Amino acid sequence: MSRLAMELPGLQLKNPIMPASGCFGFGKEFGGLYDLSQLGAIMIKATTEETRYGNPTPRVAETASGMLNAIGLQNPGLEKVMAEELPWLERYDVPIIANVAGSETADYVAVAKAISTAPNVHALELNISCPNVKCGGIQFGTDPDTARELTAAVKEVSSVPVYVKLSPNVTSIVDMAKAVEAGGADGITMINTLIGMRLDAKTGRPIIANRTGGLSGPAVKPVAIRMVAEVSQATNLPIIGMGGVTNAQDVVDFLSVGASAVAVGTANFVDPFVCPNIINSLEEKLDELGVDHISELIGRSHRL
Amino acid sequence: MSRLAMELPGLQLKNPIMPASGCFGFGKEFGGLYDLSQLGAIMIKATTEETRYGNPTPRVAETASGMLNAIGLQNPGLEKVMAEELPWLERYDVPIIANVAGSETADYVAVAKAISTAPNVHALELNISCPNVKCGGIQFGTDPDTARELTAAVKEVSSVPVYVKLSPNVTSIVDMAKAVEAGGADGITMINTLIGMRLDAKTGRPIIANRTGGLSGPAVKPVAIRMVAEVSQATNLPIIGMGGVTNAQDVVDFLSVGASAVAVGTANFVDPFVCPNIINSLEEKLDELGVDHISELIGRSHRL
Amino acid sequence: MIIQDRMEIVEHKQIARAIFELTLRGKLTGEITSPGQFVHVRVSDSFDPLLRRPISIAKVDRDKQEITLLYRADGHGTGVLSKRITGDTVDVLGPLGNGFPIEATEAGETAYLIGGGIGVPPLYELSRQLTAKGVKCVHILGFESEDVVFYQEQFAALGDTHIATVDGTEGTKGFVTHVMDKLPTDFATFYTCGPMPMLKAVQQAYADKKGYVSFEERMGCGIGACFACVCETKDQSERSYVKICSDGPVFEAGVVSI
Amino acid sequence: MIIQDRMEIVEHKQIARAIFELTLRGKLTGEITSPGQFVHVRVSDSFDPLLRRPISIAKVDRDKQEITLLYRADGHGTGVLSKRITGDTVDVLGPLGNGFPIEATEAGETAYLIGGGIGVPPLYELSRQLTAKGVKCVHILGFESEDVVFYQEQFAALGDTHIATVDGTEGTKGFVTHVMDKLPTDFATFYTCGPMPMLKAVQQAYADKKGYVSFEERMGCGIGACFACVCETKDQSERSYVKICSDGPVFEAGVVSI
Ligand SMILES: Cc1cc2nc3c(=O)[nH]c(=O)nc-3n(C[C@H](O)[C@H](O)[C@H](O)COP(=O)(O)OP(=O)(O)OC[C@H]3O[C@@H](n4cnc5c(N)ncnc54)[C@H](O)[C@@H]3O)c2cc1C
Ligand SMILES: Cc1cc2nc3c(=O)[nH]c(=O)nc-3n(C[C@H](O)[C@H](O)[C@H](O)COP(=O)(O)OP(=O)(O)OC[C@H]3O[C@@H](n4cnc5c(N)ncnc54)[C@H](O)[C@@H]3O)c2cc1C
Ligand SMILES: Cc1cc2nc3c(=O)[nH]c(=O)nc-3n(C[C@H](O)[C@H](O)[C@H](O)COP(=O)(O)O)c2cc1C
Ligand SMILES: Cc1cc2nc3c(=O)[nH]c(=O)nc-3n(C[C@H](O)[C@H](O)[C@H](O)COP(=O)(O)O)c2cc1C
Ligand code: FES
Ligand code: FES
Repeated sequence: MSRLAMELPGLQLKNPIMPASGCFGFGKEFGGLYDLSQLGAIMIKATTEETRYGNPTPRVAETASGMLNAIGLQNPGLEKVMAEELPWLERYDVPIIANVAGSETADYVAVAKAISTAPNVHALELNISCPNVKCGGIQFGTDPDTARELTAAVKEVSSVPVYVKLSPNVTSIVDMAKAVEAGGADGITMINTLIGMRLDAKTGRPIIANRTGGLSGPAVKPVAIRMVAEVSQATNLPIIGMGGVTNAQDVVDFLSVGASAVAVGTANFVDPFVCPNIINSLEEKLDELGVDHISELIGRSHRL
Repeated sequence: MSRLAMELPGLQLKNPIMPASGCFGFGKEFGGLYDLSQLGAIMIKATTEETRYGNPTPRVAETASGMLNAIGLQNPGLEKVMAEELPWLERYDVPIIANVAGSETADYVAVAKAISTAPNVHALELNISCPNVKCGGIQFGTDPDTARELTAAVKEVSSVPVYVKLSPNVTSIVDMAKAVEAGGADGITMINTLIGMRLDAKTGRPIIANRTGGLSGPAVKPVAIRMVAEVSQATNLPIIGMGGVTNAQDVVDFLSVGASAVAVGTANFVDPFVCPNIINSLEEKLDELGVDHISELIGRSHRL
Repeated sequence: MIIQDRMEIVEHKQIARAIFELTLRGKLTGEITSPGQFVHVRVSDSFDPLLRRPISIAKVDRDKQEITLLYRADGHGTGVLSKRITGDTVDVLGPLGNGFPIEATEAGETAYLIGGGIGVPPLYELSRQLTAKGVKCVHILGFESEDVVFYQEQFAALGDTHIATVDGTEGTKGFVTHVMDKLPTDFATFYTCGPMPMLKAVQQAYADKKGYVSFEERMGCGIGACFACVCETKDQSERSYVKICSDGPVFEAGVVSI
Repeated sequence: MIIQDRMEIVEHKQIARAIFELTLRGKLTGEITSPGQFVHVRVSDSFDPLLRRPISIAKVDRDKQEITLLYRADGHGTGVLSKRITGDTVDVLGPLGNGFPIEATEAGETAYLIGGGIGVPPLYELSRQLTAKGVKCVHILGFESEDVVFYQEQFAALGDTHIATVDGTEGTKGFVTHVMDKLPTDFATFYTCGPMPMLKAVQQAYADKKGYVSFEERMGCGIGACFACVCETKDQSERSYVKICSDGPVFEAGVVSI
């Protein structure tokens, strides 16, 4: 077995690196830049039942070592994703994790049921944490009971394992993690973005038309690392960690605090080749650390 | 009246700029660098009833556009602060805001009662949000009921107005703000640090001996701005805003989302002259913005 | 093809107040297909600033493998960029987007190239290619004031060049539309790039003409993946949209709703 | 007095693997009072990296108003610093802390100066001042390997200089203690700076000698205000502590608990 291969519920990963949802579209643009079969997996853009246009622009604003976004779940809708985007991705030898979003349980269930039957969708990522839409699931992301129930409802209809994506905008992320574990989640992905705002110096108004947006990038990495460390010690679920990953050292850090794989979001905008670059530098990193297989890193900071 | 003067409960500020608690000690070191009477106010280091040694070192770690700290409320204790630190500060014409910390209600009450009688202490800042001590008030900072009760207990004994310092590590900062308002708070200071962690690349262990620390600096400014915007629209209390302030534009931003004054923390380490530098550049900033008095900026982003 | 190139700074100088001319050398040059395409520049290797900056390609020299960027350093990222020195290398992603169609104007016809402020740069390469093909180019360029006017000689060398400044310190006082009002309308095509109000006014004034408009929007990825830069199209049948970065930045006049 | 000075880079060059020699000019030089003081350097004007870096003053030239820093560029901040070029200015805060007491050794007496790795730099200015005063300096300097040894000629010009390298590629194989074992103990004072295990070993070996030890700790402010850099003192009566940045970095041997 390769030194980088990793097995997670539903996922046989060549390596534990995958682009994060919303930062990679449905892969087409990056497919023009490199062979997507190199990736461990792909987390595709949030899919809702109906077509969504999303928020007015500006939708992004830069901040110190980070950025805000309020795209607003723009996506072509379940039908088109099933008919066009997923089939296109079949040309690559890479498992797809479908990010499922909605406004109420019924939406989530409908999308989960359908999309989980696509041949290349090997897992779902339940997006209960998108801060950028009025009715976009944030209520599911902050109340443990609601989260547990939604997880259970989706689990019931899904043909593939279900990962739940947690929001960092909560008092206790451990409570949320335990709730979705109780609801039957197969894994956790974390963290989604922190809610933030930036004003335009010239006008005094928020830059982002939606006023607030989700903060991502290197700025949030310390918060993400802390939360993954907490959750990995409080639940038995495998974690796909994310938040500010830009290089192989960041991957080592997320694994060290207990993640089993790592997603890369914002860094794809800074360097579109970041995912293959990280993958190519991982073995050297393992040599440096004197580690045979990457899975040995998982949780090592708790043992030290 | 000067274009920068601002009046808040208990505080006649020459200007709305003050160093944040824990980032300025008790003023002595900075007093060797410039005349502290230039400052709007000084928020002194957290004071507890007894002497505290604090956490083991390392106590700080740098992060992208920010830093983590886990000092652990090291301070000489109430008696010495009253006998030595506060009297020393009397040589300056500057109101002191005393940051009060403790482990349980009785401690807080004892410190608040005593320290509020010091002649130069014009307000208290109730630190219910320090993330770096096991019994350091974080429970008071995340539960609205506990926060309300503590606020009421401290209000009862304090001879000066009481500001409560809110933690950003909560699902709803508005709920916390409303709770302390209901408890009788005279104002709010926000935000304290976000809990984070950084690993040492060489050892794989957390750099900070306390494992987690509080994230501050420019990285957190978008979160702070968003939270001040929310709280200022949900309560009637004046807000002293902070989180990543490094220059006059940051001050304008915090006032624009509803703060009445601004505290500067981490930036004092990057540039020890940052407070007087900001103060000296504020009038020019007002000219640029075509504003007569700085108070006109308060909440302008809500009106735009 | 879009490539990531560590381009060498061949020359970097200030040419007007806060306006810089940056010449870069690298193989990315060979990938450029039309005037009006842009590059996404990482101004430093640090996380502050984090995101790339979109800058139009103002001139292409295929023989030397060089491109020229003209940009205004007034923000954080462009400020950092302006301090980079000759010999240094810069991480550039590009070429991005679809530029102006030179084939839309025939040799012998007249084209109006209307630019405002930092919308002027892409029109320079456009004019070079149009004039080389035998199109008569008329340049109408608007600026705030005389001290931020740039490249007027370069444009003048290619064709009639009219300058408007808001404060009247150079050329016509006012906007490009004040110049347009006095010019004949017997041209074939217009090409425009600049601030939104200008684009609107130009599109309105020449509503019956064939025209091409280059847009700006805040960007994340620059390659069409993040949906940061979408604009609604005029065709509102099913709320359709375009991405400025990958569908644009240049669109036929009337397509994007402004 | 501590001042903030925008110092000019007079010279900047690599002198060993990842080791740089940086000469800065500015009025801060006039404020330095003792060898072993340090400066707090802001390596760039961006927020990444955010904090200053503490670096010892390795040499002071009052006439030229110049100081020399010797540093290892292996982390993020020192990496950025290493790319700054001559003519640029750097934001430096200092001088900070209390250095080595040269008055602790009389003219004619012998002092052992024991340094390890990036603890070596402050010993150079110390040796210059001690030898100028007539003290006989013996230098015992430990490094990882031959390719990171620096300033051995400069030290040799001031007095006996013994090098130890962990891998034996230069001088004695092993640690400074291996050199110390073979040297007479008839010296008056020792001064030491280096990694904690080395400081411990030196303090133990010379427990009966008068000595001064320079410590390192991660810093926030560098001026004594943030309590990031505290160390417990040996005197545990009431858990007393010192701040490395403002009470130190140099303490009499035995004061700080290690
Ligand atoms: C397709 C295209 C071509 C462009 N060509 C040029 C050119 O040739 N010359 C030139 O000077 N400028 C050009 N611009 C505008 C230029 O991208 C912005 O002025 C620049 O990004 C501002 O960055 P800053 O560091 O100065 O400001 P900051 O305030 O630091 O920028 C913060 C963030 O906002 C974004 N941003 C701010 N203003 C704009 C804007 N007007 N458009 C898009 N993003 C913005 C930045 O990219 C960055 O992400 C172009 C923009 C686009 C979209
Ligand atoms: C009083 C004093 C004098 C020093 N003198 C020298 C010198 O003359 N030459 C030299 O090469 N080094 C010296 N050091 C060590 C030097 O400060 C660190 O190597 C440097 O700060 C590491 O920064 P970085 O950007 O390379 O690493 P990063 O990993 O980017 O550093 C991250 C953060 O950790 C801090 N940090 C990391 N390692 C250390 C350390 N060993 N000590 C203190 N802070 C650290 C940094 O200051 C920064 O805040 C001295 C340290 C102190 C406290
Ligand atoms: C532009 C943008 C769009 C995003 N869209 C989604 C989304 O549709 N669904 C989702 O679950 N997360 C979305 N995210 C969050 C990311 O998947 C990721 O959780 C977050 O950005 C933190 O990782 P990073 O710091 O590496 O970007 C988006 C993030 C960005 C920056
Ligand atoms: C080293 C350090 C020590 C701090 N100590 C305290 C403290 O004792 N009491 C307190 O209420 N806040 C403390 N804080 C939090 C700051 O007062 C401030 O709320 C926070 O740092 C955000 O502001 P900044 O980004 O400007 O630093 C501390 C912050 C730092 C960096
Ligand atoms: S900037 Fe990402 S889609 Fe256009
Ligand atoms: S670094 Fe702040 S007290 Fe020493």
